[in-house]
Amino acid sequence: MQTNEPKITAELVASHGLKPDEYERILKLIGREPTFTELGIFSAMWNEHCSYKSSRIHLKGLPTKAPWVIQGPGENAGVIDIGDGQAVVFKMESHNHPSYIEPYQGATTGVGGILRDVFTMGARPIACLNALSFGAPEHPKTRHLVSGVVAGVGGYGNSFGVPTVGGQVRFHTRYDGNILVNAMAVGLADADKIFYAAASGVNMPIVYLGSKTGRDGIHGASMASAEFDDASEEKRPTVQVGDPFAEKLLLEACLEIMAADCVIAIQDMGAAGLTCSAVEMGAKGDLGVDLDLDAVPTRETGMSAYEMMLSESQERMLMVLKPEKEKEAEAIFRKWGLDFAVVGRTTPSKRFRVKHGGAVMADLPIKELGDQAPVYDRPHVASPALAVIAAREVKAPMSIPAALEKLIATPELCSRRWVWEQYDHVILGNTVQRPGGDAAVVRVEDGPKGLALTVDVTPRYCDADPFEGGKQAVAEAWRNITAVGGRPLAITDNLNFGNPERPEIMGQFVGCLKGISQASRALDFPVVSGNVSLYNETRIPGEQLGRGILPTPSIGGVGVLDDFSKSATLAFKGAGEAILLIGDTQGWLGQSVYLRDICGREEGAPPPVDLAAEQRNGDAVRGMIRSGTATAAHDVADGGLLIALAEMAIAGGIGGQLLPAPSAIMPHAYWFGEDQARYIVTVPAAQVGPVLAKMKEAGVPCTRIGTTGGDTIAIAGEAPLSVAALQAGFEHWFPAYMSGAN
Amino acid sequence: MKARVTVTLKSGILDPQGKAIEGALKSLGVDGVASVRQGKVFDIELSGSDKAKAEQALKAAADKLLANTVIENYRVELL
Amino acid sequence: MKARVTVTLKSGILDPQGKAIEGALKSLGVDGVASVRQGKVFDIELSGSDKAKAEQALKAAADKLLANTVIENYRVELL
Amino acid sequence: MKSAVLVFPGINRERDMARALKLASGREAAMVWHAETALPEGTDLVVVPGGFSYGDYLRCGAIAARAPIMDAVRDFAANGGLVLGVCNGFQILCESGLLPGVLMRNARLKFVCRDVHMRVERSDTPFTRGYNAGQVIRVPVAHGEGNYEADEETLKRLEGEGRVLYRYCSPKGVVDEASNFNGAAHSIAGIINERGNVLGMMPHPENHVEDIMGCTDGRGLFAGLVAHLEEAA
Ligand SMILES: Nc1ncnc2c1ncn2[C@@H]1O[C@H](COP(=O)(O)OP(=O)(O)O)[C@@H](O)[C@H]1O
Ligand SMILES: [Mg+2]
Repeated sequence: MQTNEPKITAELVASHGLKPDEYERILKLIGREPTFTELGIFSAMWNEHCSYKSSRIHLKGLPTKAPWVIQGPGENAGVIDIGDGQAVVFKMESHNHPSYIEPYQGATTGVGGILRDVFTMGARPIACLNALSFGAPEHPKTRHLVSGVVAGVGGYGNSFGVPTVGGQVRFHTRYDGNILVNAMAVGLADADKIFYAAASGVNMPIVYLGSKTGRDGIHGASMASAEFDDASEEKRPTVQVGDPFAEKLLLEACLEIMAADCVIAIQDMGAAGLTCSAVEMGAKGDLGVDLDLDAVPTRETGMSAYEMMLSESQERMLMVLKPEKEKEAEAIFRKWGLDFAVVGRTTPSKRFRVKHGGAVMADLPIKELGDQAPVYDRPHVASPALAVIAAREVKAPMSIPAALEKLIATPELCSRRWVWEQYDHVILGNTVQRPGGDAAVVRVEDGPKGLALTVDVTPRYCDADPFEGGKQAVAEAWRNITAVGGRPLAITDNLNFGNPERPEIMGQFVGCLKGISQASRALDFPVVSGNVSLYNETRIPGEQLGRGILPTPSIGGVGVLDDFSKSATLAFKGAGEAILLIGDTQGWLGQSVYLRDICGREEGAPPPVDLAAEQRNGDAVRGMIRSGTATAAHDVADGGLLIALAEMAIAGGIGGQLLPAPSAIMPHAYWFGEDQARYIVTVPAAQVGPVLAKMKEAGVPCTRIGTTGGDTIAIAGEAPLSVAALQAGFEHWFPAYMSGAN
Repeated sequence: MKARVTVTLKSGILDPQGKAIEGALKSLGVDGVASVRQGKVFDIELSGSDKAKAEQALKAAADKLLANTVIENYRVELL
Repeated sequence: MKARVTVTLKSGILDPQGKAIEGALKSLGVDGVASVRQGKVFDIELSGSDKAKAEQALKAAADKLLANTVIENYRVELL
Repeated sequence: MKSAVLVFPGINRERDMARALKLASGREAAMVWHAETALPEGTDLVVVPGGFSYGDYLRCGAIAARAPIMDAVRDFAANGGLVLGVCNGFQILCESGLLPGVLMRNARLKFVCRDVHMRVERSDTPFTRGYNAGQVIRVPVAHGEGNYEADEETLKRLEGEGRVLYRYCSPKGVVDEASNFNGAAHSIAGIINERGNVLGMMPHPENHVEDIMGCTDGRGLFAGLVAHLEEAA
């Protein structure tokens, strides 16, 4: 083996993020000291990002099956059957650390990566969503990060040509030094034409496609799993730059050669580029892989084997082609102006062999590279249960309308228009419900089917009670799909947590995962893909331990509507309609936005999630939408009942007269409590009787709480608030903040 | 006082723009172009006449706004 | 051979980007900036060593593509 | 109507446009690859669709404007053929010299995707006959560089010759600063060439042609083109 590489020292091993016992494991596995290139390969394969070494044993508990699941976790993306021979392919992935270092490029490459995951499987991307968590608005870096990340998410999706139709944005001081950028992509494919990563057949050509390889992001995958400290801003040259133009060409070229039946296996080069993709193709297919790096298209001179194996240059793919189709495939790629090079072959040896300049730079057992990665059952302690806060322990506001006016204009609850107007959300001409509603709705090709898409999680709940918070995230995604009339089908999860080597953080992870599992099982809403991002912490100078982010398991949900034209929106539609509240209200104020933003207290147990009630109430609402009884529908989430009502009024430009809070509940708890499993629907006045009777029969709590109409929100006994003023407040905060005016 | 700040990509950082322009020049038949990298110039008019102060202001401008120092280098010239 | 083509907006043409940068610099507290106009530079690597030929190729590149001569001026330098 | 939709690398609204053309005319549009040197036989409308041709690198539309197919388009236009450029298509037409002026960065430097209102300034052109003069229509925009600029003299000529066909306005039809979201000179959203057979516009009428899009105000443009070409035939 070749020699002019650096000597392996304990320091070098440590700088690759490998612990001494992990290095021991490598020595045992290969029976000798690894070469430098091999060390790089191991570090890439065995880091948290690729090996899931801290999370693997816990992920096993997730429900992943249902009759409509074609492909669960384990491939580039999950695949579900939506009938008529059509399949939906989707996944969510994080690009947190790179986005903190360079927000624009970090976000673009995050979006690019997830789009690639989806079209690698043979699907044409039809929608994107994104979930963004930033530090406190007052933090000096926040504005810059918001501006860069939003421009980056838009910059990539807009140019690539996929509508970005939904997402979440939140601010919290726990993300000050470690923002989260989670991007989700959804694609459409023929159910019988899905492409997978497993190679098959010996001596098949392995082809490199797309952009050239440079020294981008070398050690990016390792960076994604390392805690941030003050020096992290020095890790700059590892920044990857996205090229959405190249990716659009790659998409068209890939779909074209798939349609021409040239492809045996395909894998995109994501984290740890060539290494991960080649190893995965071989290992999944029980084959060895020989790579000849001299054939790899490079854009810089003098790249070493180590650099080529670890480069994270974007917009690249690896394919195993049908040998007889090689010429045809090459012609297609050339037409699109992309690089095409045969860089290796499959072999029967089950070895991963890498040659460069005639020398063997790596020769490793291919299965063991993945299978023998360390797996940890890290110690975990459950988060202490927090006390339930009774409404009488929470101060009532000066007035209910004043509290509403204040809350609707907070960073937490205000309009995200400033964000989504920078995303092309109408391209492709299929967007039925644009951002701003509960779930986005996109038409499937020429219809009549539609997809309902959403991303949800309430991190403050997860922090207070990981188990209930995990349940809540799934339930809210399910609810948002239901509220537009969709039938929830499956989810993708993006689990963002702190340092798993700390038992209390590992406890959050385990707790959330249990909650996610329970909810997804109860609601028949299986997990078909996902991503884990750990070590999301900021080291605080002078302190021993880093500070973790709020546990943030983002849940991306997909549902289907048989007829997109029957989807419900949240806007009030006309005057004189009855406003009905579905679900039980106790007035749960623990962890509510009211408690935090009006009373300045982030305390207490979060609202519990009753999954049976979720199912029952949601099914009832979906039924009312399907039958055309409901004229508007909205789930009650952050901020509680009155916020949800205000959102419906603002969207419709129509007010409402509301009955007073029932005497059994304190008004502020009634209006701002965040009890779960609730929806608001409007129905024509004439329908009220029959609907109430039907709900009673089905055991679904349903009460009339008011009537639409007028241009104010008027609670009996309180001063009316003009809808126009509420709207102004709702729309004010974001643009004002970003322009530096507040 | 007039000044120019020139911002260029650090070497090794991918330049998709440069790449696309390179391709376009080739297909337009412009000969001999081996590679193109694109950068920006800012022509800045400054009030005052203190050179040292101006230079300082320009450096601050470049650091804070004109250049993305994560991926770009800059050069300040007083003309 | 290395060359640089600098493309700048003709005077009189509105430069929204320059304007916005001007405003941003002011609000960042960078002092003394009276006006900003943004342009582009292209750092070009040329094969061959004939200077006259290179200059010609670069002029062609600028005329045909790099500059929109309706609104932009350009300058070619061999380095 | 036999329309040809040009496809440059990086274009991404060609399918939206083809769908709108089919809805209006009942015929499939021909998709024409940028490297071609001729338009399909019998083409009577060329459409340059939206997107990010060549990634919008260098200047929006600059590289596409120099593609082989554009010579054919120039000839086609010189012979009086109808050419419609939308968004990136408008930028390409300006860069190729078929229309005057340039599209610069939006005044607030951000990409903007939203519905805007436009006032139809005249109804006596093939591109506007589907509307009434003064009619206000709602269409989406989705661009970062749609701020139309030209020198004073060009602007004067455009106005003097009635070549501004679409102008950003309030929902009530008032042309004011508040509705000029991208800062375009004279609130210009769309212009024609001197001869009146080449239109460039920033907004996307093709994204407002079906009920599902929440509005069908874009239909008039396509319906007008179909009527014009049927009459001409
Ligand atoms: N980053 C984003 N990108 C696109 N749309 C967003 C983003 N953030 C929020 N939105 C949209 O704004 C609306 C409100 O968001 P949110 O309050 O999180 O909704 P919900 O409470 O129904 O989950 C939703 O339609 C959502 O899709
Ligand atoms: Mg909702």
